[in-house]
Order: sequence, then C-alpha cells, then structure tokens
Amino acid sequence: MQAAIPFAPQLAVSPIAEILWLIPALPVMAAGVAALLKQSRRKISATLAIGSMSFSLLLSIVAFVHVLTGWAQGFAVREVVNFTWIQVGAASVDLGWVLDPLSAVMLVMVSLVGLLIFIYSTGYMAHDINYTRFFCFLSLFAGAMLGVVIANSSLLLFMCWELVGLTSYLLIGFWYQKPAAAAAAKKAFLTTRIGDVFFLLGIVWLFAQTGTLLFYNHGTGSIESASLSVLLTQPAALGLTAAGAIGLLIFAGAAGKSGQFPLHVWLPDAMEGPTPVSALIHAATMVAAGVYLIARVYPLMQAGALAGGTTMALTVVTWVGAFTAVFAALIAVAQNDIKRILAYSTVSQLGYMMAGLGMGGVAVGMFHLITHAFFKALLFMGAGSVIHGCHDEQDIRRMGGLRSDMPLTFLTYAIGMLALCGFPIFFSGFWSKDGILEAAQHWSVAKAPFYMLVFGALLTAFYMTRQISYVFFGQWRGKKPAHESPAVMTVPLAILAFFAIALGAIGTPVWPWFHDFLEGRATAFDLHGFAEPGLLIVMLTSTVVVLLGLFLGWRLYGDRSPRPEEPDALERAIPPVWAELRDRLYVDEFYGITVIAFYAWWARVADWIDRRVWGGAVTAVASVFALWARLNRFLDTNVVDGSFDKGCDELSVSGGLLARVQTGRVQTYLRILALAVVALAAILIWSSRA
Amino acid sequence: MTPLAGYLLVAALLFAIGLAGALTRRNAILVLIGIELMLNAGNLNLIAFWRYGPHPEVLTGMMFAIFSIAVAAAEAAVGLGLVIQIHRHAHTTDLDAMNRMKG
Amino acid sequence: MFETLDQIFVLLQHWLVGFLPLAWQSVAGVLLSVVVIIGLFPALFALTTVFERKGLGRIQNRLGPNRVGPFGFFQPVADGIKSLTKEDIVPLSADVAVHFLAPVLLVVSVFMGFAVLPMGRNMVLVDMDAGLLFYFAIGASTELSVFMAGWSSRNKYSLMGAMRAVAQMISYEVVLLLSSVTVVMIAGSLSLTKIVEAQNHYTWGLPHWYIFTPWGLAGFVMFTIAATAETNRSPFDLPEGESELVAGYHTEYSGFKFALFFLGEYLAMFSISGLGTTLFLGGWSAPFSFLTWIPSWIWFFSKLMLSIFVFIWMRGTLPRLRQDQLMNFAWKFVLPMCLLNLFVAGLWRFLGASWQRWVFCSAILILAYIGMGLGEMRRKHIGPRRYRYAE
Amino acid sequence: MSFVFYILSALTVAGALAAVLLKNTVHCALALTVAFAGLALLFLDLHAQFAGFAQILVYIGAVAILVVFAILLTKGSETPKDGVFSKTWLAGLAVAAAVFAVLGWAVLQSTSRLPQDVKAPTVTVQQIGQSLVGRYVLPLEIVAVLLTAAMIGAVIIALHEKEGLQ
Repeated sequence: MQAAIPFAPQLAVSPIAEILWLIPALPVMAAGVAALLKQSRRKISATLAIGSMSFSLLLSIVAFVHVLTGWAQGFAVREVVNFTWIQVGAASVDLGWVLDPLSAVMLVMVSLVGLLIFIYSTGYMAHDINYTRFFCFLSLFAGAMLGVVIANSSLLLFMCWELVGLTSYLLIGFWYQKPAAAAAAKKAFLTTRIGDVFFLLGIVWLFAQTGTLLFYNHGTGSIESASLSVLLTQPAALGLTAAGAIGLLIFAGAAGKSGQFPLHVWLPDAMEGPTPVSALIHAATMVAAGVYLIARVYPLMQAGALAGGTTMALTVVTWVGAFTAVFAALIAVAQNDIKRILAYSTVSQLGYMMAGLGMGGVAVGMFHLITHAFFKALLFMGAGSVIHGCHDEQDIRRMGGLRSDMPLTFLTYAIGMLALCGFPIFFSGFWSKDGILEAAQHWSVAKAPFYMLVFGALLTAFYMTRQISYVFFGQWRGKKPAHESPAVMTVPLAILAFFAIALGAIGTPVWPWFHDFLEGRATAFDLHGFAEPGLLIVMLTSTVVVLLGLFLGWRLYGDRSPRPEEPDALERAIPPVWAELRDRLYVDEFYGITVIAFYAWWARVADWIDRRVWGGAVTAVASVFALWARLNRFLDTNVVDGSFDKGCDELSVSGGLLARVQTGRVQTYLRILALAVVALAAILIWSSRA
Repeated sequence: MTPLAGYLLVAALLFAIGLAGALTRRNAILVLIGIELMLNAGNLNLIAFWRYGPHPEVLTGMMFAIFSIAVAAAEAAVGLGLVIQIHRHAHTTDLDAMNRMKG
Repeated sequence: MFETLDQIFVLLQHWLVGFLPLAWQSVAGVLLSVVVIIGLFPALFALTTVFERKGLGRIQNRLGPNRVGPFGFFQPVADGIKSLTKEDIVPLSADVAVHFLAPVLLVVSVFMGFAVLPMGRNMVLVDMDAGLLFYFAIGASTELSVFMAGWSSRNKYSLMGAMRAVAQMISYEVVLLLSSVTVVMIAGSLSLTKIVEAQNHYTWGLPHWYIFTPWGLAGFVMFTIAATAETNRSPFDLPEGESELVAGYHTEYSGFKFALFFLGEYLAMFSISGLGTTLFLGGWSAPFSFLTWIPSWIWFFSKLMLSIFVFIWMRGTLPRLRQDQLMNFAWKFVLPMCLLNLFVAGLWRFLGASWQRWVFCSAILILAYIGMGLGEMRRKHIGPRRYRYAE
Repeated sequence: MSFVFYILSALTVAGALAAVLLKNTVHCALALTVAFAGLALLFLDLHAQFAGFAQILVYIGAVAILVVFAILLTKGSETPKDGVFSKTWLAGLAVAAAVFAVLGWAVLQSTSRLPQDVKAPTVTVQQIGQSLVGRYVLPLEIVAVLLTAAMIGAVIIALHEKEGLQ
C-alpha cells in the first residue's frame, strides 16, 4: 500500500465546479416545464427529460475527468462552492456543493444509469396515458438525486433527500388507480419518514454542535478535523461520543432509504410501481442514497477510531448490514414474483454495501454500490422486458423457456445474474463482493459478519439460479406466447450488461484503481495485490460458495418446469421453513400486530376520550347554559318585555320626530351644517376675543 | 383697515353669496355654481394670506390655492356629471323634487 | 445702421413718448403699442382676405376678386364699407345683451393674445414671465364668446355650430397645450421672449429652431393641426360648415357684428400663427446666420405670412372632416402622440448633447407614429352616430 | 386700499350676485364667469400672476364651459315656471347672512392684529415650478391621481346606460 497523497485543499474553484449546480438543475427545470405541458405532448416531455439528462451526464463526465486529471497530477481534488442562503444574526444558513472523487463517481453513475433508464422508459411506458406526467416525475427524481449527490450542506442534502422521498412516493404510486400501488406508495413514504426523522435530528444536533451546516468548508466544515475533534469531546448517552450518536442518527436515515433491516419493509412492496421506476429507484439511485450518505459523512462515522480500529457507529452499521444481507437473501429464496425476488436481493446487496462501509471503508462499499447499480438496473430492466414480453405477467411460475423467445433479454439477464452472484473473475460483482468479504475477514471486532456474508453469497447464487431457470429454462407455461422487446429497451440492456462486466476491471486487488481514486492514493498495477494475506483464501471461498449456490440451484430447478400449481421443489424438501420464508418471515405481520395495532388502539383511546370525557364536559356546560337560558326566557316574557315594548314605542315616537329633519333635501342639510359652523365660529371668536 | 382685511371681507362676502346661492336656488347646477363661488372665496383668502403673510417666499398659500383650483375642477366635473345623470334618471334638476333615495 | 433698422419701431416709440412728462411715459408707451397692434393687424386681415380669395381662386382654377382696384386689391375696402353700412339685424327671440357681447368679447380676447407675442427684438408689448400661460388663458376664454354667440341667437343651427365649435376647441386645446409644453420643457421658461432667445443660436450657419429636432417637428405638426382646429379653419371648419349648418354660430349675425366675427377668426389665425412661429420656428430669428442683418420684425412677419399661406393652402386642398372623425382623431391619435412627445422631449433633455438622442428620439416617434397609424387604420368603425349635445 | 381693489372687488361681487340671483341659468353661468374673471384679476392685483392665469385657464376655460354644457344637457336653459328659488329661500338667506356676519365679525375683530401692507413678494414661474416638483411634489402627485380619478369617474357617471354612444 502506498502512502496517501497529502490532501491539498484547493481554494481556487475550477469553472466546472462553479457550474456543478447545473447538473441537478437541468432535470428539475425539465420537470418544471413538463409539469406545464398538456398530457398529449408526449414527445416533448420525453425529449426534454432525456435531453436534460444527457446534458447532466455530459457535465458529470466533464467533472469526473476534471477530478481524474487532478488526481493524476497527484492531489485529491475537493472543490467546494458555498454561499449563504439565509443570514439570521450571527448564525447563517449555508448551502453549497462539493466536487470530490466520491461525488464525481456517483454523479457519473447516477446520470448514466438514469439516462439509460429514461430511454428504456420511452419503450416501456409507450402505452401509458400519463406518459408526460411520468417523465415529469422521473426528471424531478433524477434532479433531486443528483442534488443529494453534490450537496455539501446537510440542509441542502436533506432537502434533496426529502424531494427524493416525495418523488419516489409519486413514482411508486404512479398507477394510483391500483389500490396496491397506492398503499405501497404510502407505505414507502411513511417508512422512510421514520428514518428521516432521526436523520433530521442528527443534522440538527450536528448543526448545534459545530455551528455550521457545511460538510467541507476549507477546514471549518462540520465533518472536517477541527469540528470532529470538538464532537469527540462531547459525551453523549451510553458511552457514545456526540460524533458516534450523530453518526447513528444519520445511519437511521440511511437505513430508511436503503431499506436496512428494521425499515426494509417498504422496498419489496414498492415493486408495484412501473418497472423503470423499480430499476431507477430501487436498484441504482434512491436506495443507494443511504449508502452514499454514510460514505459522505464517513469522517464522522470514523471519528475517534484508532488506527485500523473501528467505532461504535461503524460496528452498528456493519451488524445491521450483515444481518440484512442474510435476512433478505433468505426471503428472496422463496418468492415467486420476479420483481420481488430482485427487490429482496437488492435489500441484501445493500446490506453488503453497508457491511462493506462498516468494515472496509468508503471505497469498498462504494465500489459495490457502483457495480451493483449497473447490474441490478440491468436485472430490473431485464425483468421489465420479460414482463413486457409476457404481457404483464410477473409470476415466474407462469413463465419459462423464454431463452428462445427473447434471446437478447436472456443474454443480458444472464450476465446480470452472474454479476450479482459474483461469478469469478469475469464479472464486476465478484470483485466488489470480494472486496467486502476480504474486509470482513480482516475485521478486528468479530468474525461472524464474514460467515454471514459468505452464507449470503451462497443464497444469492441459489435464488438467482432458481429464478433464471424458472424464467428462461424449461418450457413456456404462460397463456399467450412471449415476444422480444423493442430495441429501445434492449439496447440499454446491452450497454448495462457491458458495464456489468467491465466495471470489475477497475477494482481488482491487482489494480485497485477505484479504491485509490476514492481515497486519493497513487495507484499502480502490481501482481503482489494477490499476495496480500488471506486474499486468495477469500477469493477461493467465494468462488466455491458461488459455484455451490449455482449447483444447488440448478440441481433443484434446472431445466425442468413444474406446473404453476404444483409446489416448489424446495417446498417439498422443507415445507415449514419454506412457508416462513414465503411469508417474508412475518415482518409485516409483526409490525401489523405491534406498531400499527398500537396506533390503532391509541386512536381508539383518543376517540373514546374525545367522546366521553370532553364531550361529556361540553354537554354538561351546555345544559347548564340551557337551564339558565330557560330562566331568562321566563323573566323576559313576564317581566322585561312589557317595559321594553313601552320603551320601544317611546323611541319610535321620538324617532318619528327626529325623522322630520331628514327631509332628504340637500339644502336643509347644508343649512344645518352652515348654522353649526356659525355657532362654532362664534364661540371660537368670542373665546379668543378677550 | 389693512388691505388684507379688505380682501378677507370680500372673500367672506363671496362665500356668503355662494352659500346663499347654494341654499336658495332650486336648480342643482346653480347649487354647484354657489359651491364653486365658495371655493373661490377660499382661494382668495389663501392668496391674500400668502401675499400679506410672514413668509411669502415659501409659496405655501399660492400652492394651496393652485391645488384647490385643481381640486375644484375635478369637483365640478364629477358634480356636473352627477347632475346630468340624475337628470337623465329623474328628468329634473330641481332639488326640491329630488328628495327620495329610491329611483 | 442695421441695428437702428432692426430697432426702428422701438426707437420710434421712445422718441414719440419722449414728448410726454415722465410719469405718463410708460402708460403712453403701452397705449401706443396697443394702438399700433390694433391698427396693424386689421390691415393685415384686410390684405389676407383678398390674398386668400385670390389664392383659393388659383387653387380652384378661377380668377377670384379682380374688379375693385388694381387686381381687386381694394376688395376688402368695399367689403368693409358694405358690412358697416348694412343693417344690423337682431333676431326677435335673441338674448340681446349676450348677442351683442359675444363678438366684442371674441375680438377683445383675441387681441389680448398679441400682447405677449414678441414680434421682433425687444418688440413685445408686455414681456410676461408666464407669457405662454397668459396666452392660453386668454385663448380659453374665446370659447365662451363663441358659445354666447351660438346660444344667444336662439337658432338651432347656431347652437349646434357653437357646441361643435366649443367641443372641438376644448378637445384641441389640450393638444395645443401639450405640444407647446415640450418647448417649455426644453427652453425651461414660459416667457415667449426667452423661448425665442433660446432658439436664436447657430451652428454652421444653421439655426437652433425647435422644429429642427425630432420632438420639435412632431410637436410642430401636432401644433399646426391643433391650431387649425382651434381657429375653426378647414379641414376642421365643421362649426361653420355651410353645407350642414348655414354658417354655424354666427348664422344670426349680420353687418358689423358679423365683420367682427370674421375679423376675430382671422386675428385668431394670426395670433396662433405667431405663437407657432415663436415656439417652433424661432420667432424673429433669422433662418441663416449670415442673414441676421435683415431686421428681426421682417423675419417674424414673413414667417407669419408663410404660415398664413399654409393655412390657406390647406383650406383650398383638404376636404372637411366628420365630427366623430374629428373627435377620435383628437383623443385617440393626437393626444397619445402628444404625451409620447412629452416623454421624448424629456428623453432629449436627459440624453444631453449626444448624437444618440437624435437616433433614439426619432426612432421612438416614427415607430409610434407608424404603429398607431396602422392601429387606427385597422379599426375604422363607421355607423350611426349621435352627439350628446344634440339630443 | 388701492382704487383698483375696489373696482375689482365690486366687479367680482356683482358677478357673484348676478350668478346667484339671475333667473336664466345661462345668464347665471355667464355672470359666474365674470366673477371668476374678477377673482383672477384680484389675484393679479395680489401679484399672484401664476395663480391668476391658472384661475382663468381652469375656471373660465374649463369649469364655465362645463357648467354651460351641463345646463344645455339638462335642458336647464329655459327658466322654470314656478320660481327659481326654493320654498325655503328665506331660511337659506338668513343662514347665509349669519355666516357672513360671523366671518365679517371675525375679520373686524382681528383687523388690529393683521399685518400692515408689506412689500409685494416677487415670485418667478421658475420658483413656482421648482417648489411644485420639489417641496410640494407629493401634493402634486396626489392631485394628479385625483384628477385622473375624477376624469374617469365623470366619464363613467355621465356615460349612457346604453352602449355604443360617444
């Protein structure tokens, strides 16, 4: 390992960093325009979205190249552009954006995948009425996501974060006429909110402690050494430093978005949305946002860690990640909905990323994030293509033998599947997952995560094999014969497939280009990368595990096609476990009987209090008044009225007298006015005469 | 008897005449004429005070008079417009006849 | 030599007044000038009538008066004698006092207008600080006499003519005022002598007359239009449109009173021409710097006669407008242009002595003119019309 | 007290009286203009040249014409049969007399305190203009707005119920 390059802060901001804001701004503008378009203007809105996205991609690439050149010349680029949004006395609310390797890589990934998915959607959504609205939402989402990526201020990040949440809500519930979709949207929104509350708390706390919202601000930012040392001295509850506590809070937000264990429930349901949405949100971008967030505030998470050691926050991240990885993989085994399987596999892969972040640092987690973004988007879009081809059939038991019907889809899907399983050497997934496993093996705290992740890898290989053999092998079990999708859908698949393979090259131990890039080290190609202790073991294990998974999967399901109604192979083997898994380990039900039930009960209580207690009080008071009123009426009728009527008569008589004056003649009024003036003037003069 | 007093007396007389006209004539337009006369009496006062006042160079009185002339013009326009409309409506400009608010 | 020639009338006046005791001199001087004016312009009027008739004759391809005296030059004398000796008829139901007062008032108020016109260097009756305002104040009071004439003679033609005249005069008085205000804005004074002085400079031998500036040209054109309407001259001579109302507000006048109206009309024409000359054509200043030796009063009167000729020319050329056309033209076209012109004059002053101001100001005016002209062309609504005062 | 003053005030008061007393409405209007003219001349006598000319321009040039128009439009030019004074003219006259008495009394009361003849101030139109757009610019703006509003209002009021007339 080479020594890290001394971090050279750049005060001079390059022009590209100056206009970095355009990258998210363009899609948002496109969305704004599209929002005003008539539903019939399908072409325009699609063109707008794709055009803006391609511009963003262009800019992102420029930014990336800029960072790259800076890195090649030997210093870690970190350019920040900050400005004060609101000035409140001494405190100022600052916004800003940052251009560093992390954001640059993420920018390219998001805009590239986004663009491909946009193009894909033009084919997939071709028959939808609300085409225009769809692209409006889509570009808004992309803009928000890119905003999250470049944000240098926790406030700006949170804004974009929430915007992402909102747009994901809109997109998941895009077919709001389907009750399931509407429910899923609501569920996603609420579940992520739970995480966001903690996230907001974390931000506020951070602001309170460091007095700045900016992450990087030439040494005075909230996650730069100066303020970190402050944070470390602040003790918080149960032996945590303020830094650790804030880190955990932020992680809660990240867990919400990235569907980590307790908050993962929304992700599978979110598959009710259109498949491009699933690909965009639930593979590439939104769910990655959580991981990216952790990577962004990594200095905070890592603060106080001894050399090679770890911190409380990171430990938590690791355990949650590892557990989620295995847990979701288990559930994925027993699902029959093609997209649900992918969803659970996404959850488990996110778990891998989290674990990677927790144990191996930014680079490891991010590398898996990038590779996964590509091959999972590929898988989702492949699934979308399959669904499209099978006339909106999503149950894998009603498919089969599609490899002959839709060869292109099959090819790309297989590549994606192998990448996801981490098939040795050739596929990016292998290298990224390998990095995580290696980190897990070296982890000082415990070995358990390592074994969990290995088991997770086995499961991954297994359920992917199961799925692919259900879908593409055997013979056709559906009703209408399937057909290959149009080029506009398959071409993006091909591109993604290419990346799914090629990306591996930049993260091999032999040439750990990506890691060095992110961590600002000079990189080099040396075969001693393999010589690192235990690396070969790890690679070997994972290879074996993957092959085992593939073998098992093929053994159980390969090339034979059970009829839909007859039970699953695994079900025949171990029915109880299967049932458990099929019902997703009853997490939803658990929430149902705990949280939701509690809320329902509490609502009933409140209702009861309203009705009985307050209602009773009000009625009591009211009745008292009613009684009093009756008394009054008695008095009125018998005592007051007589005298009052008398008085009224008097008044009307005298009024009649006065009314004589109101002749309606202007001149009369004028006369009276003049007389009054005369009187007043006379008094005045008389008084002043003496 | 100072000159100012003379002007003031003339103004007072004009005012009284205008008032008398406004109070005694039947024709609405002539009532308006009376009001115009009263306004002009006021203007005469303003100018006279400006002329004999302590600070003529500040022009306050004259400005006041000029503005009141402008206002009087506006007032005449609107008043006569009203009279014309009333005449269209009730076919009379006799104030004694106009004592009902209902058309 | 040229100086004395230039100032000859002033010197003459001083010399004559010199005979009187000092106390009376100022009063006597004023009286003298008044007498001169009162004598001069009627003579000019007499001349103009014959010129006009002969000119119209030329335009209409006939001879015109050529009997009385050489080339009929004594025609006005004959007319004068005739109108003096004719019986003065007053209609039975006419309001005698008003009927009598109207022409007198008209002539008097028109004469008063000349008091502030500088007819040459140091040749102004009263050099008033608010001369222009005075002129307009007096001019406003002519409308009243017209109305008196029309109303007092108890004749519906007269009344209609008078109402037309008054309506038209009021409408175009606004235009007249606004187009003159631009000059006041630039010259920075209401005093006509100062305005003339302000125009009495030369660059490369060319004068700084206001007509030679974009706003000045526009203002002059609109001033001319308004002046034609103010004096009830053709093509704005509806008030005395013979074909519609016998002779407008002076239908019921005859003899000397009629002559007075006639005189009043021409005097109004003279005075307004003089005003136009003073405001836009540099008053008594010479058109070229090398002609300054020619006496200033010659320049003034030649310009006066020139604009008179233009009046006559227009009368011989243009057909009469219709009432609604007249009004629409005044309120919907000329007035907006005037307001715009005010703005342009302000711009001119604001931009200072730079070449851009020529470009900007002319561009604005031309564009506005074309735009509004096209607009007016587009919406020509012709239909049954009723006039308020004719109900 | 100059001789001119007496003449002018006599003229003015006569005009005003005529305007109030004459039977024929149009005559009243014309007498009113006489009164206006007298007032304008009084202004000139007070060295308020600008105000005087403004008076002529506005009152004789505009208001008088307006009044005349109004008279003709309301067919008020012919004198009504049953008297031109309202039934309560006596009371009105009494009130007016009272007002004059009070005002006159006030003047005579304070005549000792009134300033003696001071030398006439000389104001140029320049000064007036400067103070109009300088010190008194706000009143000027307000008056401008008022005039605009009054113009629009008058047009709206006087417009016929029926459309399409000018």
